[in-house]
Amino acid sequence: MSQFLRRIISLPIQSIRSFHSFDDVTPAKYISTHLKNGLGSRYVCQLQRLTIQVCKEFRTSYGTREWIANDLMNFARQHPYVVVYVQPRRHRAPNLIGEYLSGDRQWIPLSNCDRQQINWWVHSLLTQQGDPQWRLLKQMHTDSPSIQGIWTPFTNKPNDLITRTYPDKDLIEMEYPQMTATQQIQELFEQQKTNKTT
Amino acid sequence: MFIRTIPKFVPDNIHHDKEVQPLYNKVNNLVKDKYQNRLFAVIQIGNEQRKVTTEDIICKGDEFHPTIGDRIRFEKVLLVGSSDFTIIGRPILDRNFVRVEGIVIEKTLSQTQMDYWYAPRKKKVGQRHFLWRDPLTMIRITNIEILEPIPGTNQSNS
Amino acid sequence: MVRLLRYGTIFGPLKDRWRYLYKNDLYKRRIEAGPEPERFRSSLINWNYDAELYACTHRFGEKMNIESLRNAMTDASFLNQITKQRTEAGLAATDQTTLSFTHNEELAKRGEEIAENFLRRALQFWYPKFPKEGIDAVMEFLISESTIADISLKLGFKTLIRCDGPSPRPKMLKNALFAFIGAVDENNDRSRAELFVSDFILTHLVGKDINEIWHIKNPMGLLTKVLEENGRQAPESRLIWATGVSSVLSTYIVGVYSNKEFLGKSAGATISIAEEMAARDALRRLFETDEKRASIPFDKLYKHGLLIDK
Amino acid sequence: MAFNKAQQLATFSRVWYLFDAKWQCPHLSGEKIARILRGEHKPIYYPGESTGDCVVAINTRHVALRNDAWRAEALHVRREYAKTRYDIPLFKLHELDPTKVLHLCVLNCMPMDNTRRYDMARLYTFPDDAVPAHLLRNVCDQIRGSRVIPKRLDNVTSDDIEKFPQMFKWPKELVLDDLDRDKFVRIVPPEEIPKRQVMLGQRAGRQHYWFHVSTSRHEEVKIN
Repeated sequence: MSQFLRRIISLPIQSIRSFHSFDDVTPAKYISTHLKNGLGSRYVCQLQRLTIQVCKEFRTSYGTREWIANDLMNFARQHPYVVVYVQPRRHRAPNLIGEYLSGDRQWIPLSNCDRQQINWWVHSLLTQQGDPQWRLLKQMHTDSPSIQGIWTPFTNKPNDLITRTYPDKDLIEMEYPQMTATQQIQELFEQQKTNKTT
Repeated sequence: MFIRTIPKFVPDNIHHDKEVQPLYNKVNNLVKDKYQNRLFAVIQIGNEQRKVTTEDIICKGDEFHPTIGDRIRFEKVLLVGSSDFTIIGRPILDRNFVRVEGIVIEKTLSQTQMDYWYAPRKKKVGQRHFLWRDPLTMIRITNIEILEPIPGTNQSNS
Repeated sequence: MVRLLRYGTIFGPLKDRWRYLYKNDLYKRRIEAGPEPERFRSSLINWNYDAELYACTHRFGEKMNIESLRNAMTDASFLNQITKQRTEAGLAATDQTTLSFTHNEELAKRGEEIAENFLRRALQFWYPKFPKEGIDAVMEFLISESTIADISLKLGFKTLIRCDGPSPRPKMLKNALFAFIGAVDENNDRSRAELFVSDFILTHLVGKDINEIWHIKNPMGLLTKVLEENGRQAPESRLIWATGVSSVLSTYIVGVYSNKEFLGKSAGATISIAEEMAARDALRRLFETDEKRASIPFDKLYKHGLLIDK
Repeated sequence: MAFNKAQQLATFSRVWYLFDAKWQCPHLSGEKIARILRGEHKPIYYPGESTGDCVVAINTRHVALRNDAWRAEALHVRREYAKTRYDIPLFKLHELDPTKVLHLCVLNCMPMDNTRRYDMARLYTFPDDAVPAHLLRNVCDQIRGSRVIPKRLDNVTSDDIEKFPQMFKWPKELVLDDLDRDKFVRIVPPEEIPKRQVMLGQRAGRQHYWFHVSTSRHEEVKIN
């Protein structure tokens, strides 16, 4: 089954690791950020430290070793605000642990991942904010929902409604009444009159 | 059935200008008083339109090349307005006229979504699970400003 | 997800008796051991304090000496603890001259001064008509220990602070943040420190209404006072609209006018509430702090004319 | 959050409307009222939310049905057991409950969902002008009618009748003074009217009523 999944899905198997079981509903929230990040003159990367746990011998951490040998120095040079720890552990599966500024922690198993996938996961942790999986209730967040004023039932209504006593005779009739046959006859009659006089 | 008059289209441009120029001037004067009134805009991002003001976050649910900390300028601005006026583009506003900027603050994955298919067949043949997570990009709008008077008016350069 | 259970299978304590007993025992022992004690982050194996400090300087884009940052992150309680340990060990060198670092009290004072000064100037610059008491209230909110400690926590200072306990108290978090601002001022120039304040402390106002941070007790009284100062007539409130008057969900909309000039309006469940809220609305329109007012341009305050030193 | 609270109250407040049903078509006004009761006239309308307004309808006794509808149309009541269905013609229904016709017309315009009964609970119907004062105090707006109220002949003054343009003149022998009714019409006493019983035990149909349908009280009989 797992091999079948790998064939159809481009992301590595770890991507579908769900924090919550499928029997329960995933907890939901609105979009939020820590400390209104991105608003001032600078942006703060939320990933504080990255720990790569790796075995020097096992085949499962082959890709991880490759990544460390080839890409780690480059990564650390490009992102000096992230502290990277490499923690060799004998005969254990490789792991990636990200710790964030807000105190959250993300853990990703890297068994049997190749170099590209590991690079993808490291950058995925780098660009995240650190909070666990959520279902987003809305695709946007705003603090000022309306600038031109929120609609109320009395927008675009006449102002004298409070001064009237109900039932009011002026408000019973239609606003744009239909032309009745009687009125048409009367109009024709008046036209005839004016024609005769002229 | 209802008695209703539809205003006719008047090709007379001079008359139109006479009526509309004072309105343009009024809006231009409002715009000169920069940063006093909050502006909002309707921008197009990835085939969908979003109404944004400064400081709000929009979520783009697809692959998106910029990474965190990248500042983006949205060039497809359909509409910009404040509490007193609204300027609508036909269909988009000039890029020299209005500037809407954002910053990518987060690139994450959505919750794990599941598609389950079942057909009553033999063991394990008629079952298929599909599990996936969508990439999400959170963009914060940092700046909306009007750079110059409305194009096509007396006060504008063009 | 759902599996059919066969008849005849055994679950629970009757199947694999030894495993049941073993797991039960483990569970009981874990309960007996109690919750795991809080540990210093530095006690874990993946910890390099110098690297952390180096990363911290780059995180906020400030060029500063590592030693001054180390001083800024050192709390007074840490120093006390060290001297105490040394005296207990019988070492003579307990005074600060022999230690290579100091604590952050002085830097914190310096940072707090900068922050207070800048915040007051920025608020007065952007909301010129907002009265002084209001700005005081907003300042009090921004400088308060809970706010600053929260900011400090979210900036990741929790693990960097050196103090006597594994988790720093709010006071220590606050000191650390202000000390960081002081250190920025020490290493770079004043404007850089003020930019830091505007980026991380002033942005705490986003999504909050400053009219609500400053709670006015008698809005109608204040409105009359403000109008008198401006030489205008006293406010009078009028009922604009009401619906469902004798029902449970009644709504009144009351407007406030001065000499037939519109000041503000608001809705309320009763007339008195609506009137009070209308007065508040009129006040925020007069002070130009209402919803349609643009938010503070955090990165462009200097561009708009806020001077660095005054 | 005090300002938000006030804004919330203003946006979601229920407006009380008054509707004068005199000389209005209940079907047309039913459409109008149903929209308001469901809240579809508001921009904040969303199918799951209850955003409807309240409506007080007065003068429902004086609604005007189209053509022959008072006689020809009926309320078809299906009771659950066999051969127990019956029809109530609208004029009879109107006699029994003068608010029922408008009520049913509004109900007919509501979609068949769960909120239907809750929305209908916000409609207050009164047969006449007499409305409880506490309800009338709630009202803050009025729904305009969908039909022009006709002027009846007895309300028109004789001057206006004379002034009204005449297209042609009737021959004298064809003109009868219609207002002088007693000259031509005799009111038949009820004893003389033949009683017609509707058969029971038939299939429900339009002419199958559960009550005795008497013929009209007075028949127009030409004397000469």
